[in-house]
Amino acid sequence: MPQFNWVPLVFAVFSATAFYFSEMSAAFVTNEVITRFIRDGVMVLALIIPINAGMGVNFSIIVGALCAQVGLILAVDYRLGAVSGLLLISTVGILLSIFSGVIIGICLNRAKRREMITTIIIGFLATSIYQLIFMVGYGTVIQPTNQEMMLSRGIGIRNMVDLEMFRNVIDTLWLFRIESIEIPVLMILCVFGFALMIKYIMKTRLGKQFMVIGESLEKAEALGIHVGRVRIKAIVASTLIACLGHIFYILNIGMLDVYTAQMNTDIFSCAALLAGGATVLKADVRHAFLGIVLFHSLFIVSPQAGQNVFGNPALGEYFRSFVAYGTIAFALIISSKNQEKLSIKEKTVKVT
Amino acid sequence: MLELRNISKTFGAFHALKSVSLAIRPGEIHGLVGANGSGKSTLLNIISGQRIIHDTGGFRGELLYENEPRRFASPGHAIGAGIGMVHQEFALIPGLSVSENISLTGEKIIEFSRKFLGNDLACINRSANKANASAILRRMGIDLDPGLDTGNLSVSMKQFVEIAREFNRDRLKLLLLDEPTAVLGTDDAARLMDAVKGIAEHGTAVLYVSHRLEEIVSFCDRVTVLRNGEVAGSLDKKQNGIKALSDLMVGEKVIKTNRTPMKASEKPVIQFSSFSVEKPGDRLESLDLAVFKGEILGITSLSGHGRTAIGPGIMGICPSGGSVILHGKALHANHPLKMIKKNIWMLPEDRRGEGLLADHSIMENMTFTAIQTQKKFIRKTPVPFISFPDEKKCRAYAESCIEALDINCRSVFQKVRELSGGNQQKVCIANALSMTPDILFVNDPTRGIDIAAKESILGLLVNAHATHGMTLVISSGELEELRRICDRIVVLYRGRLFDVLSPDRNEKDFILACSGIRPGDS
Amino acid sequence: MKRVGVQIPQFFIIFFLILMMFLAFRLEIPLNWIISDALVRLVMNGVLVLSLVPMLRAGIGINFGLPVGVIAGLLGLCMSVNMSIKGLLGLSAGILFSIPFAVALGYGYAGILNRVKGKEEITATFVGFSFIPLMNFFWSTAPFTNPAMLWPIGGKGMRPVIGLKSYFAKALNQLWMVEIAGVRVPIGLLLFFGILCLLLFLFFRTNFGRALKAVGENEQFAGLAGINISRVRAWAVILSTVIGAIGICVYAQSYGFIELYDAPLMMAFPAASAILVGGSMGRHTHIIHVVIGTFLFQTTYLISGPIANELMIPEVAEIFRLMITNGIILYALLYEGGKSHAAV
Amino acid sequence: MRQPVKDYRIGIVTPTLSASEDEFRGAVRVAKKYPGMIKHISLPENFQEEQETAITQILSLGDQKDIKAIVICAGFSGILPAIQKVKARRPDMIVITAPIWDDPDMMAKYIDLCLDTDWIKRGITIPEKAQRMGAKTFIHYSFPTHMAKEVLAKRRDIMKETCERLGMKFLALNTPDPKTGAGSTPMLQFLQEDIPRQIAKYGRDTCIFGTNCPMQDVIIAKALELKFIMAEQCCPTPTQGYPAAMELEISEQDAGDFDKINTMIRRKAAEAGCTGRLSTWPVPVGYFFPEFSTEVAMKLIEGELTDIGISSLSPMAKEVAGVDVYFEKMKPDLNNYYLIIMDSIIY
Repeated sequence: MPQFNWVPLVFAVFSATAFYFSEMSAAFVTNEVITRFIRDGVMVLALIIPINAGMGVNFSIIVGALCAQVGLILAVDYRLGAVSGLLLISTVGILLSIFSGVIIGICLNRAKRREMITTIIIGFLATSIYQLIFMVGYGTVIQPTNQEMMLSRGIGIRNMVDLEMFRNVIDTLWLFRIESIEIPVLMILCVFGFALMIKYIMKTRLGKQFMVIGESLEKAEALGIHVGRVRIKAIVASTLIACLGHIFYILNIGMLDVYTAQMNTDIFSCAALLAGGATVLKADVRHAFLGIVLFHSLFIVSPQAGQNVFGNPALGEYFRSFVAYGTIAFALIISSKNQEKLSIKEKTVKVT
Repeated sequence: MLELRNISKTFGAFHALKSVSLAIRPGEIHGLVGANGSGKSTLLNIISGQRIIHDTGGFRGELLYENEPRRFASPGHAIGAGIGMVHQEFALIPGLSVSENISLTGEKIIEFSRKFLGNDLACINRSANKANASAILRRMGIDLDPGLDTGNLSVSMKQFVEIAREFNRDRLKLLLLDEPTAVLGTDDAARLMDAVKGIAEHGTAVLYVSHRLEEIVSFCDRVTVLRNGEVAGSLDKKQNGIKALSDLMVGEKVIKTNRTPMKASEKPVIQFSSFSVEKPGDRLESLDLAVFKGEILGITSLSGHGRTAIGPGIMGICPSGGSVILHGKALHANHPLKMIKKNIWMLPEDRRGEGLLADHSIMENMTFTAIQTQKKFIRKTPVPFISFPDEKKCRAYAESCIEALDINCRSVFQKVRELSGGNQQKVCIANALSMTPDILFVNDPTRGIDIAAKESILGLLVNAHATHGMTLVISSGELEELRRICDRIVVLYRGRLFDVLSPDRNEKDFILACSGIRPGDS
Repeated sequence: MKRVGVQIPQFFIIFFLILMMFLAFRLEIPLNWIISDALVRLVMNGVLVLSLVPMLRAGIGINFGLPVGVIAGLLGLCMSVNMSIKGLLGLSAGILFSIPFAVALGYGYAGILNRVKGKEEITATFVGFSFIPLMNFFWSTAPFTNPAMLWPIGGKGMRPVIGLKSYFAKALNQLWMVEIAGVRVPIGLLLFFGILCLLLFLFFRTNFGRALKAVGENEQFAGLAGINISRVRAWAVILSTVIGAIGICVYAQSYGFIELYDAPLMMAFPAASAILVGGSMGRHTHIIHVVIGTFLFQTTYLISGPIANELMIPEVAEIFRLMITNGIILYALLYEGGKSHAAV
Repeated sequence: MRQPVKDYRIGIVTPTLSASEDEFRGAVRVAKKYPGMIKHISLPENFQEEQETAITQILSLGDQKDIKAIVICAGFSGILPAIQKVKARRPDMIVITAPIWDDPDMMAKYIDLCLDTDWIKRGITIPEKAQRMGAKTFIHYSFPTHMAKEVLAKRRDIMKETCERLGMKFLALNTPDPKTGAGSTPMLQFLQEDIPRQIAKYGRDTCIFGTNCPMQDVIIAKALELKFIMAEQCCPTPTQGYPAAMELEISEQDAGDFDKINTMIRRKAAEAGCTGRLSTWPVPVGYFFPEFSTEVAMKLIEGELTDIGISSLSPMAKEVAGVDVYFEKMKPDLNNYYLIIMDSIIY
C-alpha cells in the first residue's frame, strides 16, 4: 500500500528555506524553474516506464542523450538548419535510440535484478564509444563535410558546437509574458504532451504488460507474457524518450558541448524523479513534475543560499552534490525496506 | 483434445513421472488425484509449458494437443494455443481493478485505433472490458463490482477473479485447475464448480486437480489416479466413489512397522499451546500438542497445510505466536542460536537451499554448525577472538561419519555439490548429529531421494534416536515412512491439528484425515 | 576449490597485454622500467583491490562504495601529516589513525547495506557518491594546522593535493629496494602486500572467516546454524572498509601525494575491473584473483600509455582503456546474470 | 584603502576553492577592497557535468538590477551559452571574461571584453624561455579532451613550430584523460612513471610542460627530484604546483603575500639544487585577473574608460599587478579580445 513518502516534503522545506536565504527574486526563480521544466522534463519522464516495468532507474538514458547528440552533430555537419535540421536530428536520434535500446534491453535481460548497476556501466561504456567516434573517428575514418566544426589538426570535433541555426527555433514560439515571468506555452505543452503519452502508454495493453512484469516476473510468465520482449520494449521506449528529451535540452541551451553535455543527465533526472516522491519501484508522471519543480528550485537557490549562510559558495556547492546523490541513495534505502514488507505480506495470503 | 502418451520426467536421479498416459475429450471434466509427490504438479507443468520443465531437460513421451504433437517451451506458447491455467498462487496484479485483471493480456481494444497504433498501443475499450468482466462474473454466479481494486478483495474473491480471467480467453480449449477450491468455503466451491461446468458445456476441456475427494466424485466425468509417478487407475463417473479413489491412491501394500511404538511417558519434553507459525505458503495455526521425551513423532499433511512449519517456527526462522514450554519452562523462540544452546535443532526440507553449503567440502559441512555455535572441533589461539577449526578433529569426525552413515564419496574434501541427493541428506544428518541435540525437528527427510537411500536414511534416524536418546519430530508427506518409524502421527488439515493417529491405523484413515474427513463421515 | 578457469575477459586482457609487450619490444621501450613500475603498481592498487574481497565473499557484491574506506584512510593520513610524523613511522601512524575511522564509517555503511539486501551494489555506488560532497564540507573547514596542508593563499581549509615528500612518500616503496638485472624490486612493498594477503587468507580460515563465507554462499543455512547474519555482513563491510583505508595509505605513499575532495569519487571502478579481470565471479573470489587481476589490469594501463605515444595515436589508447574497464564490469554483470537465470 | 561605496554592484564568477584557488581568492580580495559592491559567486564543482547550474548562477547575477557588470574568471569552456542568455535579457550588461575557454571567435561575438593569457604568444615565449634556461628537448603533456580544445591544440602546434625554429626537439605526449573516467589520478600516476623514463632518455636539459593544472604538482615534484626544467605551468602562478610539490608551509599571515611565497620557493629550489631550472609568473594570473577586470568594469560603468585598447589597459594592469603586463590583440580586427603576458621570475 502506498506509504506516505515524505521526501517531497523534505525537499519543499529545503527549497523554501534556501530560497529565503538566497535573497533571489521570486520571478527569477520561477523563470528558471520553468526553463528547467522544459529542458529536463522529458528526460525525467523517460525514467518512468522502466521503473514501472520493475527494472529500476534506467541510468542508461545517457545513451538516448548520446543518440540525440549524434543527430545534432550530423545536422551541423551537413549544415541543415531549422526545420530540415530538426527532422534529420529526430530521425537519426530515433533510429539510433531504438537500435541501442534493443541492445541495452538484451543486456538487461541477462542481468535481471541488477539492472540499475548494469545501466550505469552501460552508460559509461557508451560514453567511451561515443568519444572514440567523434574524437578519433571523425577526420580519420569519417570525412566531415563541414570543416568549421573540426579541430584545426583535422582529427576530431571541436568541443563546442554552436547551434545558432536552431537557437530560438522552437522555444520562443507562443511566448507569453506575465509581468517579468516568461511562459513559453508551446514548449510547456510539448512536455505535457510527452507526459500524456506516457500516461496513455501505461493504459494500453503494453502498459498493462509493463505493470505485470513490474509486479512479478513469475506472474507475468504464468500469464503468458514474453517477459524478455516486453522488457526490451520498456527500455526502447525509455531510450527513445530520453533522446527526444535531450534534443529539447540542447536546443534550449543553444550550444552543444560535444563531449560532456550528456554527463550527469542520468543522475539529475533520477534524483529529480525520486525527489518528487517516486521510488525505484513505482513512479508516475506527477512524481516527475513535482520532482522537477522541487529538485530544480533547490538547485537554483542553494548555491546563493550556501554563500549567504556559510559565507562560502563552495559549501553550497557541496551541499548540492550531496543532495543529488544522497536523494538517490536514500530512495534506494527507503524503497527496499518497503519492498521487503510487501513481499512478506503477499506470500502469507495463502491458506486462511 | 489432449492426449498424453507415455510421458516420463526425471529430475536428476529422481523419477517424477513414469510413462503416464491419459486423454481428455472436449467438454470433459477430468479429475486428477494422487497423494503428495505422486507427480500431479509435474504433469500440469508439462502441459502448461512451464520453464522449469524446459530448464531441467524437458520430458520424454508424446503430448498430443488437438491431434498434433506439441511441446510448449513457455507458458506463453501454451496460452497462445488455448490452454488456460489457474494457479495455486495468485497471479493477480493488486494495483489493477477486477475488470482490468480479468481482461489482462486479452483486453478489448477500440478497433479503429488499432489500425494506427497496432495491437500493443491501441486504445483500450474500458467500458467493453468492464461489461465483459461483469458478464463473466455473472455467469459464474458472482456478484462483484468489476471496478474494485483487486488488492482489497477477500481470498475467495481473488480466486474467482483468477478463474474469471481464464474464462475470458477467446479460445479457451483446455483449462487446468490446480486445487482451485483449496482456499474456498463449501458454498463458494459449489458456485465455482457450477461455473466450470458451464464452460465445459461450451466444449472446453477441464483438467481438475484437487485433494477434496468428494468434489472430484461429484463433479468429474472421469478421474485419473496417480501413484508414485504412475497411473494407478482411471475411473469414470459411475465407478468412482471416495472409497474407490482412496483404494487406488493407497495401493495394495501392507506396511510393517519397524519398531514397536513406545509408550508415551508421563513427562512431555516440549509442549505447544496455541502455537502458530507464519511460514510463507505453509501456515500453522494454534497447535496444541505435547511431545514426550524420547519419542518419534510424525507430522503429516498435504503440502501447504502446515506440516513443515513447526520446525522453522521453533527455531525462530519464521515468525510464530502462542507459547512453547520446554522442560517445564516457557521458551521464547526467536533465534536459531538460542535454540542450539538449548540443544534443539532442525533439518530443513530444502537441502540445497537451506541445509548445505554446496560449494564447501563434506568435512566443512559436517562440522560447520558445531564449530560455529558449540565451539567443538576448535583450536584456540592465544589471540582473543581468533580461533581456527581443528582440522584433525574435524577430519576424524567426518571420516567416522562417512563410514557410519555409509556416504558414497571420494574423500572428506569432496564438494557436497557433487554428491547425490541421498548422500547430501546424510551429510546434513551428520551435521545435525555433530551437535548431539536433545530434540531434532526433521522436515521431509526423504524428499527427492531414491528408494535405497530412503531406507538407509530412515534407518539412520531410528538409529540416532536409539543411540543418543534423541526426541525426533519428523514431518513428511510420505505416510508409509512415517508409519514405519513413528510412535504417533499428527495429521494437520488447513494448518490446524486434525487428528493424532497411531501408526498402525489403516492407511485410508490417514488419507481421509489429510483431506479433512474422519473415517465415520462418509 | 581451484577453478580459476580462463574466461573471456581474462583471455581478452592477456591477449591485449601480449600484443602490447610485443609492441613495446619492437618500439624499444625499456622493459625493465616497465616491470619495475608494474611491481610498484601491483601493490599500490593491489591493496585497494584486496579490500573488495571480504564483501564479495560475504555475498554483498562488489564494493562500489570504496570511497567510504578511502576517506577513512585519508583522514588517518592527514592526521599523521598534521603531526609531522615522518618516514615509515608516519605511514604506520597514518594507517593506525585511519583504522578507527574505517571501523566507525564501515559500521554505518554496513547498517545501510544490510537494509538494502539484493540492491547492495547500486546503493553502495550512491552512498560512495554522496559521501564525497559531505566530506568536501569537512575538508574545506577541517581544523588541521600544519601549514603544508592548508591553502597557500587563504591559509584555511585543506589543499586538494598535499605533497608527502618530506613526510613518508615512497617510504614503503624504498624499503629494501634491490636492483636485479636492471629491474628495481621493492621487496619491502611486496612483502607488505604479501603479508596482507596472507593475513586475509588466514582470516578466511578462522571460524569467523568460515562463517562469513557460509553467509555468502547460503544465507539460510548460516541462519539456521545460529549465525547472526547481519552481524557477519556488517563485519565483512567493516573489514572491506578497513582494508580500503590501508589501501589508500599505501597508494598515497607510493604516489607521493594525498588527494582530497573529489579524487576518490571514481576509485571503485578500476578496482572492480581489476578483480573481475582476475577471474572473480561473485562470491567465488580468491586472493589469487586479486593478485592476477591487479597485475594484468594495471600493467595494461602502464604499458599502453608509452606505446600509444610512440605510435602517435594516443586518444585511441586512452579511450580503449576506458572501454575495457567498463566492458569488463559489464561482461561480469551480464555473465553472472546469465548464469543465475539458467539456474532458476 | 577604502573606496567610496557606489550605487551599483559587480558580479564576479569564479570556480570553487578546490577547483582553482587563485581566482577564488582574487575575487575575495576585490570584495574586500570594495565592500558591498561585489557579488561573488562560484561555479559548480563538477563544472563540465553541471552546465545548467552554471548557467543559472550567471543568469541570477543578470537578474539583479543593480549589477551592471559581470566578470567571469573561470578557465572553463561551456560558459558561453550563459553569457549569451544574459545578454539576451540584459543587453546593457557589461561582461568581461578573464578567461573562459570557449571558441575564441564565438566569444568575441558575445562578450564585451575577453582577456586571457596569450596562448599563442606563450606557444612562442615558453619554448624560448625554456631554451634560455638551457633546455634542449621540450615535452608537452596533454590528453584528448584538452587537445579537442581549439586554443590548446593550437598552442601545442605553435610550440612545436617554435621548437623546430629554435632547434629543440619537441615531443607531444598523451596521458590518461582526467575529464572522462577515473579522474586525474591515473593521469598523474602515468606522469610519475613516464617522466623519469623520458628524462632518462633525453637527459636533464629537458623542459616539461603540462596543459592541465593538477599535472603541475607532479611535474614540479619530479623536477625537484630529477633536476629538469619547468619553464611555466599551464596557468603561471607561484601558487600552483609549487606549494604541494615543495610542501611550502605558508602561515596564515603570509598567505597571499607573493613576495614571501616567491622567496620561499627560491629557497626550496636552491635546497633541491634546482636554481635556475624553475620559473613562473611572479603574480598568479588567476589572482590578478579578477581585480584587474573589476577595475576595468568600474571604469567602463562610470564612463572613465570609453575606448578599450592596449594603451588604456596597460597602465591599469601595471598598477594592479605590480609588474609589467604586455597586452596584445588576439586578432587585429577584434577590439575586444586581448591576450596578456607578464614578466617571468626564474627561481
